[in-house]
Amino acid sequence: MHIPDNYLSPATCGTLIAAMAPIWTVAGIKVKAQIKRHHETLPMLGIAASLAFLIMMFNLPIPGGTTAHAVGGTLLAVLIGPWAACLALTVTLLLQALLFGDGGILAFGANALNMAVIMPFVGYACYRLGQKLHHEKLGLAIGAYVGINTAALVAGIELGLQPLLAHTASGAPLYCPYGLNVAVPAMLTAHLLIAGWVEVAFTLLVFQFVKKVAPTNLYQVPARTNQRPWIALLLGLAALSPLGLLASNTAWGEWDATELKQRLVQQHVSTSAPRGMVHGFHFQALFSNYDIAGLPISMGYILSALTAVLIFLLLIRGLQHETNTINH
Amino acid sequence: MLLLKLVNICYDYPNTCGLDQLSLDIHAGEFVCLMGPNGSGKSTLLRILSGLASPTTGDYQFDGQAITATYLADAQRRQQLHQRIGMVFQNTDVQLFNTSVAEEIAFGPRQLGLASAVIEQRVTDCLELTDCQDLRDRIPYQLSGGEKKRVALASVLALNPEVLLLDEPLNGLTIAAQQQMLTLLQRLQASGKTIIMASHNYQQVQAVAERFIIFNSTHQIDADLARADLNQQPDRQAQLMTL
Amino acid sequence: MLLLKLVNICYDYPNTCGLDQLSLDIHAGEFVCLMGPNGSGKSTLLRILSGLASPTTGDYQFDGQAITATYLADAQRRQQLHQRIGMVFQNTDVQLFNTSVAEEIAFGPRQLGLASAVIEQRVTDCLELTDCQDLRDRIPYQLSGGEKKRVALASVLALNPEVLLLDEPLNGLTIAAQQQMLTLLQRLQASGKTIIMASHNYQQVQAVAERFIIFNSTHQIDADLARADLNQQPDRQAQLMTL
Amino acid sequence: MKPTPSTTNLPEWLSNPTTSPSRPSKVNFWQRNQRHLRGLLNHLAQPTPIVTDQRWHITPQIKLIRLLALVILIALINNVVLLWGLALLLGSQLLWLPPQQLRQFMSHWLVSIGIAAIFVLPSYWLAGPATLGFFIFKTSLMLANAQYYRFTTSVQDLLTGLKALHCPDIFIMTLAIALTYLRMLGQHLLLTMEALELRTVAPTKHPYRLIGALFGNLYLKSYTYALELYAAMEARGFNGHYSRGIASSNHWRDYLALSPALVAWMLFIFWGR
Ligand SMILES: Nc1ncnc2c1ncn2[C@@H]1O[C@H](COP(=O)(O)OP(=O)(O)OP(=O)(O)O)[C@@H](O)[C@H]1O
Ligand SMILES: Nc1ncnc2c1ncn2[C@@H]1O[C@H](COP(=O)(O)OP(=O)(O)OP(=O)(O)O)[C@@H](O)[C@H]1O
Ligand SMILES: [Mg+2]
Ligand SMILES: [Mg+2]
Repeated sequence: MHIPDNYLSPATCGTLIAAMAPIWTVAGIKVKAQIKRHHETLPMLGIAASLAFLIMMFNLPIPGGTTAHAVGGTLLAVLIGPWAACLALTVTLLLQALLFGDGGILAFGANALNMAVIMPFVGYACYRLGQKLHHEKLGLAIGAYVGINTAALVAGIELGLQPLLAHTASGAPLYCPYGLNVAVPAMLTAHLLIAGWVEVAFTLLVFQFVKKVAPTNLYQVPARTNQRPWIALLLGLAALSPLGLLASNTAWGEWDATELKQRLVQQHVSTSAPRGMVHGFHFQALFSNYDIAGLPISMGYILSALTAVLIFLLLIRGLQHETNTINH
Repeated sequence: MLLLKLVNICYDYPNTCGLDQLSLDIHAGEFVCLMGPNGSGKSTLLRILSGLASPTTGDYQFDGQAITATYLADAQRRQQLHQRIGMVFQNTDVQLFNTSVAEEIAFGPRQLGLASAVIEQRVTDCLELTDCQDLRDRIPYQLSGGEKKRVALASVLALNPEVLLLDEPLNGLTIAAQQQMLTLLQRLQASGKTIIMASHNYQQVQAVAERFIIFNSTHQIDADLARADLNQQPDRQAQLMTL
Repeated sequence: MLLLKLVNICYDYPNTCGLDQLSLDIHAGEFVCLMGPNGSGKSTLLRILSGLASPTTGDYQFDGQAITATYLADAQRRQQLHQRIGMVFQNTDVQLFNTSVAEEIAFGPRQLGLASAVIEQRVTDCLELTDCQDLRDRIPYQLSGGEKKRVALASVLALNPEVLLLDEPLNGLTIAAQQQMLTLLQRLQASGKTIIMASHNYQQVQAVAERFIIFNSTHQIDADLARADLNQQPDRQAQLMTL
Repeated sequence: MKPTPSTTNLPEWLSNPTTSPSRPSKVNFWQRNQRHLRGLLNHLAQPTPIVTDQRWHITPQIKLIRLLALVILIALINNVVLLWGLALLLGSQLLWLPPQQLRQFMSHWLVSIGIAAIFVLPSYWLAGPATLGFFIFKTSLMLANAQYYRFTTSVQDLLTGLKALHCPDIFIMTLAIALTYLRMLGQHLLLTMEALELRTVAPTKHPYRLIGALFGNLYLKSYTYALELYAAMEARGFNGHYSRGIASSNHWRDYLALSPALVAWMLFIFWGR
């Protein structure tokens, strides 16, 4: 799932790194609190990063003669906590990108979003939900499966958007040449059919072992969370939003359905926009206002950035509420 | 019967030498002790004998069959070799990976497809032989250093290998336990097993080992002596007392 | 001067007992040897003394200061404690984490912010004291078992701690190296350091250790004897010969 | 230890040789993984001898910046002439590599291009040959730059560089520990796999179960390691800050080393589009 360089446009890469910055900040704050309680968390971060590296290196046999490897995002989240897992996986990805040539340097932000944020958090949320409903293992299995597939879906979308975002005047794509209609199904089938199950098996087996041998070594949810990280997240995001201005191409996610259709036609990929795009997501409603209001374009960027912040915050807020209530 | 034959073995680690021009014959039923300074290549030799590492140059034959990297590439042949040669590692930590000591010992026999009563019997016997009865339901990775050593031996014994390779099996054991282990090894030898162990403890080992292979610090064999010969060489014995 | 004081220490592992009702006073400058059967709690005691584990019940005082979990929660205090108490682990593998032996030894002094000439001097000295000169540029995790032990001691020595805790430091060394290490420890003691080591090798240790603390298999102290007293108790000595 | 009743006879099964069932076995992934791990460990043990020309030693942070500048630039540029120029620039840098390393560089590079190309080749039918060629050209140029960085930077340099660029301590420390433990845990995993294999005397029915045990153990061991390592590090004066001999601050050489990238950026800004 490691996206290599030159598949994503610099604008996408920049946007995604900007989006990652506040997440990393929050993770740092969260993990520092965790370190206060268990000081071995500090070396554990590094160790977990190398563990993740080894997991991704370990080829598992799959029926049919080929092999696949697990990512271990969900597993790490359950073992050392989602925020620590986020940091550890980030370090793994950085190592792979800079020293082992696995995954791109510019695409680092995208890879981090997919594998160090989406996968552990989605997986962990499912696991917690399962725990709440007294089906811990089921929750974990679902978490591992859904986690990796969500990550794959997002990776597919990131890749598939490239022909729309960056192309020459004649419509030839500059980066990833496959549109959404190719990239998303390709990513998803591979993961739905194979990688997802490998991930599930791997996660469950290791979890089962640890649970049996040393249940106390699993991550224990802290009793109370403080609110400062959310403020930091907000400030970080708001401060970083002007970065979007630097992006020369249309930034990620800022198009409307007509443009979308126009581009798809240009590309000879599809003669009409995917129906889901037109009717399902309502980009029109979300993103077409800022120009109409006669505001300068930069203002529009900032507004939409803030909107994104808010949506993001609400999402995370929901997650946090859930983990809080479970504890009482 | 000639069981293990090494001819001009060299083994090179990426940046150091492990073994240098080593030739050696070991017959079935021998009790051999490898001795030598730290870093002289004892563990390396045991790794080669077990088929874990292939010599850089030179030949290794086990029971008349040349054990080469290509020979070992076949999983089935490798498994057959491993069944005949068991090994206890110097760092026993890496050797224990199951969820309980009983599981750990049953691991090997279970693969052989034995009946569960037979497996149960083997587990009980092995625990008794190594005096680990009270560790039966403990988790291997939570044992103390000496306990791990004994469990590791038990888990290898359960496979009933013809050749036992032991890398400093006495380390970390009490003297009483050392003697017990050596007695056990002697009994195993009496029942026809070949035993090759590395040790720094000549004093304990001299009573049981029948042949001493002495390495020097340049990774070569310095001397290869039967116990009877050794008894006539007091200066050699004095040297062994320091290794 | 009373340096380490343990009062009624118990330590419980999740499903077994590690130490049971242990009380102990150790004065500055002593050379103490812990002996006992496998799994009797020697390593556990050393972990508590080093501040790695906090006793389940009971008090531990170091230099008059109670070392509790809350005291240790503060990073700076923990660090100060660790600087005064150095420890060589039973499994030395976990202790070596740098890319070369010289780096490994320099790590501590460098953290203390010493000048690079001083660091260089310390590295050279420590290598010489432990007879590791020729390992200087080797990669720690690729060393043989005995070499690792010596490098681990060198890396702890480089920090010049007041108290040295050594968990079976003689394991895997040749007899000559064992004697060399014991002589080194004796010299360290003569220069005022407190030395506490666990060992199963009474024969080697009896000449240097001045006090023997003997554990029994129920994790309690069976006897606590000075060397002089021990010499008058042949049956005790016979017992120690088996531990 | 209690003395055991000395039974003079061994159990019956232990005195007779065991007959081995010879079933064909298909699963052979342990070997492959061991090979990969050995490769990784060798790589970590002797990171390709880093070419350091003493006169042209540039600080790690500048190396990192140069890499980023060049990769971003290549990603942005769509001007063939400018790209060509960058390729020439990199090529001339490669001239300084010793022949042995150059060969290694080439083989690694070609393999990585091959892998990247496999994924884009089908787009030939979508976008035509020109796009495809251009894409592969750009990708290979980026890969070459990254590869060059890898070949000329040691792990230590990377850490120092990140530190000099004011990366947070927690991050650098995590990275440093990760690198160390990659070796240790890798070695541990390798040895455990070897031990496991020595006791795999027949085809295992559930190799997956063993994977759980393998990594479960690795995690638990690493947890213990984490505790002891931290104490060992603290015992040796570690205070949460990674102090390493940080190289001297920027130098004219650094700017000189950065200058080609800067010139290319200028060209791109004023003329490239
Ligand atoms: N994994 C490795 N990589 C590189 N060199 C190694 C490795 N393992 C051992 N060596 C080196 O090979 C030589 C032989 O090592 P070996 O472990 O066989 O010694 P040994 O005789 O078992 O010593 P000891 O008594 O200390 O266990 C030593 O110089 C050692 O440093
Ligand atoms: N991590 C652990 N978890 C659970 N129990 C443990 C753990 N480590 C040790 N024990 C148990 O605690 C007891 C004391 O162990 P300890 O390691 O202190 O023994 P020891 O005296 O050092 O033995 P040895 O001479 O074999 O090293 C033993 O029964 C051991 O099985
Ligand atoms: Mg050895
Ligand atoms: Mg111990």
